[in-house]
Amino acid sequence: MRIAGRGLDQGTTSVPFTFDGERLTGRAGDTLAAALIANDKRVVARSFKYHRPRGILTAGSEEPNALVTVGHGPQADPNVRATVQELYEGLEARSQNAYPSVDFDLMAVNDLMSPFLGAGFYYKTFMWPKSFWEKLYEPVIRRAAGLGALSGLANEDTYEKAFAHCDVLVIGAGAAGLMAAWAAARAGADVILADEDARMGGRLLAETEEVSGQPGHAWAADRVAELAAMDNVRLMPRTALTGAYDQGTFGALERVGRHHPHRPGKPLECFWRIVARRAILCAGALERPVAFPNNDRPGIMTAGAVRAYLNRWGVVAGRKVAVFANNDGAHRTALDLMAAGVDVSAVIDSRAEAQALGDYKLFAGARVIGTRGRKGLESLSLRQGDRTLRIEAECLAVSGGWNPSVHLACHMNGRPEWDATTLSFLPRSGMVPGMVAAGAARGQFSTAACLADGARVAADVAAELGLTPADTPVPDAEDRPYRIEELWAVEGRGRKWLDFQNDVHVKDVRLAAQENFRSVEHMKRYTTQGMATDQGKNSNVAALAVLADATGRSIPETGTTTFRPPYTPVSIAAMGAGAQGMGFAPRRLTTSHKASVDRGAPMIEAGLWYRPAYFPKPGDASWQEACNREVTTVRTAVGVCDVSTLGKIDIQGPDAAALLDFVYANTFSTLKVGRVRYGLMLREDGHVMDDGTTARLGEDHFLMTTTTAAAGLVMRHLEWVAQTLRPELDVVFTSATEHWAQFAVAGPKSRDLLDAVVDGGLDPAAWPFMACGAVDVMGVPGRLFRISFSGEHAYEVAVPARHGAALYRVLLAQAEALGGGAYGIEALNVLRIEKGHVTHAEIHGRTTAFDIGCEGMVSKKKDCVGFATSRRPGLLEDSREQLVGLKPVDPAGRLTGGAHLFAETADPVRSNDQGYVTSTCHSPTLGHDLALGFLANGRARHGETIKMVDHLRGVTTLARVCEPVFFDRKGERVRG
Amino acid sequence: MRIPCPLCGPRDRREFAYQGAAVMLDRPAPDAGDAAWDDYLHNRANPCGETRDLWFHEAGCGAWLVVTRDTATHEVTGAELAETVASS
Amino acid sequence: MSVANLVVLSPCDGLLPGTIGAVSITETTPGRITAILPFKGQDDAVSVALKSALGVGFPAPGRSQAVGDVRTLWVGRGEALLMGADCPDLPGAACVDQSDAWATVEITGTPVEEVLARLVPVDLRAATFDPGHTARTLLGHMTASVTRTGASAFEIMVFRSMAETLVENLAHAASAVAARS
Amino acid sequence: MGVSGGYSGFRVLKEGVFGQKGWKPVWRDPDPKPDYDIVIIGGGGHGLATAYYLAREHGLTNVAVLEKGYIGGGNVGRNTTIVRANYFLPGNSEFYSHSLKLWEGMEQELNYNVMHSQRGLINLFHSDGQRDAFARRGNAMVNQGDDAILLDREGVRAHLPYLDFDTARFPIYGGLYHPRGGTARHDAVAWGYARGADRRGVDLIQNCAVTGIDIEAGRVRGVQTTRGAIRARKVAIVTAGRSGQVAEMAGMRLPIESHVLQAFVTEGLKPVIDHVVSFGMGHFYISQSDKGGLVFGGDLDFYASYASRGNLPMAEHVMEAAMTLMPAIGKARVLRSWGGIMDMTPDGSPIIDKTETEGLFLDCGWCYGGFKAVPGSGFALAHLIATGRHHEPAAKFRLDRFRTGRGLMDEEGTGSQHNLH
Repeated sequence: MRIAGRGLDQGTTSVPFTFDGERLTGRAGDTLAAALIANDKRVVARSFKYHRPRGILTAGSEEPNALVTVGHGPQADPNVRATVQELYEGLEARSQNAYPSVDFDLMAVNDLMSPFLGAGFYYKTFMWPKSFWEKLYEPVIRRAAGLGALSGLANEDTYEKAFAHCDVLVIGAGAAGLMAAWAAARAGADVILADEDARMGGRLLAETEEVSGQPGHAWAADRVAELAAMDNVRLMPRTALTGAYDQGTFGALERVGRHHPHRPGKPLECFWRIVARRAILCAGALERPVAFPNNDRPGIMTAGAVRAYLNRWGVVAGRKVAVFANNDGAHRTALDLMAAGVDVSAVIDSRAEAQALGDYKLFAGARVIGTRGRKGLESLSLRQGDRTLRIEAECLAVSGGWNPSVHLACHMNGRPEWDATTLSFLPRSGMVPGMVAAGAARGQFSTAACLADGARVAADVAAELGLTPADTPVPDAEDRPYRIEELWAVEGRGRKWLDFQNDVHVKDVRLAAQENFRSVEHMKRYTTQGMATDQGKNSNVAALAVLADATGRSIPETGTTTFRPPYTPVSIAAMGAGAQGMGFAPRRLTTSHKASVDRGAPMIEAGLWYRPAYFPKPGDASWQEACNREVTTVRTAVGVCDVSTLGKIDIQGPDAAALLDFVYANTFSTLKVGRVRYGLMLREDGHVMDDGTTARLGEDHFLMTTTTAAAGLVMRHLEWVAQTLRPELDVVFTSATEHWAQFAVAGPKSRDLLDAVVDGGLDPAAWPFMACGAVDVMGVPGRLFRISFSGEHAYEVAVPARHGAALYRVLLAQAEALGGGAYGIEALNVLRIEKGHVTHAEIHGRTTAFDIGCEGMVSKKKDCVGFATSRRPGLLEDSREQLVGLKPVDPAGRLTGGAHLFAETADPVRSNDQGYVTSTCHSPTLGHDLALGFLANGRARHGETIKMVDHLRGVTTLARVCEPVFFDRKGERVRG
Repeated sequence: MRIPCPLCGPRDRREFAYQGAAVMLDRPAPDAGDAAWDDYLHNRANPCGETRDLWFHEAGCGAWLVVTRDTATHEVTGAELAETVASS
Repeated sequence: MSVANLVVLSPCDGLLPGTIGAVSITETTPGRITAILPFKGQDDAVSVALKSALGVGFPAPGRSQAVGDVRTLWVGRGEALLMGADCPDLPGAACVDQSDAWATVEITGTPVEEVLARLVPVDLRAATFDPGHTARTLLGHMTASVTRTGASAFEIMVFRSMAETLVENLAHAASAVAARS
Repeated sequence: MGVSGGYSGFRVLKEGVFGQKGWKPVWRDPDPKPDYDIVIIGGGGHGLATAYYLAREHGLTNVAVLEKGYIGGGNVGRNTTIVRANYFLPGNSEFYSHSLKLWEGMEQELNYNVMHSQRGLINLFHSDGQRDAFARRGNAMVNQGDDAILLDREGVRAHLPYLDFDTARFPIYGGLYHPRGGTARHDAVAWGYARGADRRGVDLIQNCAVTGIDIEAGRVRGVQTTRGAIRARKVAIVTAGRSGQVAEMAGMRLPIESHVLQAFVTEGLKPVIDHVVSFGMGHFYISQSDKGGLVFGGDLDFYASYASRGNLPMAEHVMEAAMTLMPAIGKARVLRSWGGIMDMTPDGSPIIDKTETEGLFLDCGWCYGGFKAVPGSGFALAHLIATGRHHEPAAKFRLDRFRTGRGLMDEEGTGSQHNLH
């Protein structure tokens, strides 16, 4: 209910929203949780395992219970913390994990079964009969488990990622954080102040204490305004730091567009990568509940949350409130409630010497031993000495003490240390290099201590950065000591819940210990304690204490589990922003792209590039018909194909030839100027890395061509060789791929075509096979290479890329005039298979020069990368699978890629496996299928008939082994 | 993770390609024998602690670096141009 | 340079200019671009030769130099681009024509740093990245050259084939920034 | 023999009625004896399975498993739980096939529910060339006697309708479907083998770090530990993530570089992904746990590391792959990330072999494929230790293959030298 006169945003506008379809009203500045409390909604969720009714426990992102789904359709966002979600007009929230409704959930039958469903029960059953796991048990378990549901629809919202850099990153804008940011900024540091809350101020917004004579929230607002006015400060509200990574890199999630109705185009969230020279962790502390019997009823909340709801939002979760604690927080809560006119029915303090600080009924040295109320707290039982009392209460504020938020400090494997005074884990220095903690995050719990600590730490950090700390006065504030007594679990009948969401209670932890899951990691994994969406923020320390008790060890001896990123969960859409659809990788387009698309060519991806598959014509029955036509065009007339995607590396210098001799298996220093040579490049492990042609443009000037796919790798490899293995070589190189548009012109009429476009015509005598040189193409200085991948008389002509689109159109027009036309990579593939040229289908990383029949190319007269290892005995054995050609015995027989090869009469099983097919095509030139493949000892088996078996496609074909060249074996056409 | 490129200054790890232990700089002679080549190409000290390894500033200046680093903590204590190391 | 038959198309033809929110993106035409790669021990000689011919030397890592429209831009280890002038005779260096290799755009406007912070991992804040500073780095998933040309202006270069992706990435980032205001 | 008693649905009901008081320790916590026949260094999945099969298959029970931390605390407790037999190179093919068969009988064999769920695995491909490469793989799987089905685009859509078939950067051409592939509850595998070994008399000794390996005259004599010296006739190094350091105690340098591999799990969600989906182009794979979390991962961070934690670039890359492939999971929130230490061999395949020291055995180099191999590796190493002969399906996992070049198993085709996988 709403308390008149309380809250920071009194009198602001009312905000309509719905919860489970019911129309409700909250007020501006509310979180959804505050608005639900204002509307007396008690059961807001069901727990994970037993489907117990649960209410709101906390007022922050650590909330384990109040998870809801916000929005509908593709916008539906499951597992949103009602305690974080800001209210806005029209907000649509639904409860989760309940059927038919959160008030009446059929799955609550699980709770009745709970005596049988103790920790790890599932490891001990559901094993018979064997097949029932997938068919019955698992589907039932899966449906019962899970929390919210995804919509099943593709994301339609905008998310973004960004980088930020600063001198000092201050994490958390409470008392310590505001002071730290202020002090660092005044010293001249570039400061980022990030806080996961929409409003900066931390606990100052939730408490009634004054700072410097002002209400704490007012002091905070002044500091925020002051910081906002400074050029060297960037305020990042609604931004949760999610992870600490190496060298001062932090992940952070900003909720950009979650606090107002959906605005198309505006990002919902931004995932930040923040690089900071120093970081100050001012993340505060989280209050922990106490494990007492039936401590999970709606209405039972942390005391700090009760104060936050009252003081910040002016709401309280019941007409009568009781308080139960092992520290002074109990009294503070009672006083705040009473000041607001709320009926405080009892203050139960486990400490025997506790004194009342006001006019309330105090039970010192007492404990809560039970609660009642099916859908919400109605009363509780307490025991004080020998007497047991029942107290009426609709809300119970519980404090088991505070855990400093050390999580980020632990992200680099550092372990916090146990502090026996505050009964909490504190960060050690240096756990994250460059990060220091201040304020409550390191166990300083009074407002005054937090303010002073923030200022002091920031001054130290500024000095470390070489800045001069400015004098930063520390304001007056409350400075009460933190007095706490150990209290983790209270004995009594009923389950004493630890992990509210995963339904882990004290007995589960004890059972784990009883079964010898004594390591804290074993206990966690066996019971699922701490594995819920709060990652144990509310429960781990208490569970650890229970385990310590059950195993007769101290808490420090028992240890902690590891905190790992993210601190608060991060949506995949935020961290993966920009990649949906085409954004996953750049698209590289050739200058002929538009012309190909205009001709209806399907464009297919090849190493980030797009290339035309084939050029359909009206009436084509299939792609095969187009492909056949293009192959025949090249074989009989002339075809044009954009080959700009192949990598081109310009290599110059007195030692250019020496470099090539070292990176290629064969020799390039003997290549004549104006000539091109095919080269084979090995990895240092002796296998083939890439192949291509290299042209000698001048005595000290080469142009290397790589395959499209390996261009980047080859560049990296050349840099490797030049910088580290052969630094003495005087040679430089740079990629020239993008400057040139290059087109293959292939076919018996290719010379005629080029004769028409090359200025001055093409002198056959000057352009023998494998010649290269400069030409002018229609007035544009270009290059011409007489090389062939198709096996035809062919050229590649290159011009600067600005002329590429125009030249392609000219070449096509000329080709068409000669009865030719464009060909795509389907035809290119057929042409090269007919000629037995390998691609990465054959040089797939596991094959050697020996395997592909190029062992003779590996020069024995010089060293090269991969030379020594290629001589290993295992890489030169005849039994290796060697490149062969395959032709179907029956010309109608099909050959399929990825099929395996067997002796003609052998069963197609592994032990008989003799090889496999790498590339296949239908050859329109020869009228039947062709294949390249690898066959054990294949070079010695030409002429043999073998069996090709493709189980997956249901094809078995007898094939003749042959030399891997099917067409123009003597190479007369390329030279013709 | 950030690598201090001697030419570009500290840069995000995403700009670099990695190539393992800096022993790759000590390439054996072609006739050093199978054992030497096996050791060069395959066997590694693989320390848990300080190591020197090779990084390529692929999306940056194109320099190969020898980085001194701790494999247990990810602390980076230095980076040199591999060319300088290899030439010395 | 062009002739009637071979029409010239710029890398961002049909994609730019564009204005999104408070930033404008335009394609620029730096003129002739030559990659200059000095041979061993020739760095100084090449720089002196450049300087005497054109008034700009071989730039230090991360820097560019300019005299009028003639610029030198460091683009990597041992490599700079000479832009806006024909390459003089430099016997101490490999000189490779790259005039058509790059898509070059200028992005300007008050929130330009915010827009680029969505794509570029390098610290581009004015305090650390002055006019004339240049970085080889990533822009999205592309390698890029990023140079500050003014208080609210940057020049971005990526390989020509990725011009469309560049424009899309910049437009996306600019839209997201604009949608916040 | 054992202390924990048999497990059954009936027993679960009975203990429920009696307040769970009858459950006994799943394993004992014995002090180390001064002398064992066999010492296994490493109480992870492989070490525990080895101990189990030594006892079960070979009757060897005077065996200790030495674990420096807690049982199952390494990669078996920190992985993406995928179980499959879809390798294609000789050596790997028969090994993983055998391992999967052991998985299929594991629960009944161990009397422990490891929740092995054969929900089917689909490897997507995005070009004609990749289709042929996957066909080669699938045909090898069928040759081996395992299952594989080549799906076209519509076949994939029938299984995985939520993928982006229309606008993704790498269009989906089809997939290789492995119906017997799936997942298992990773911790339970370690616990099941531990319980089984303990029940047969093997000593599982936790918090016992090996600090030295005693070798005399070329023969192993025992180990030094933080809990004293232990003599043994045979010693096996089964310490994924620390193979290099432990082997160094025996004077060996291994063909291994240790790397970090990150993985991620989201908050619990109602069932949305029913298969294991692998997207090779994006180095991304995903499944949904029975608890509802989406469990997914990607490629190595690619730098040598023992830190068990990764960095953002690869984490972001993995999320980006998720968004381009299945934008319907964008609103799932990553709850936890972690990093495992992967002992990477040059060719990406493991080593189960004797060493030059007599009585010293090596089981290492599982790269990022160790979980599915747990039963097969344990079975094969137990066989090698007990008989001195390689178990046939694991006979190609030899240490000397890098020196000879014979029998390299480079499944990815990226090279048989470091840092190319």
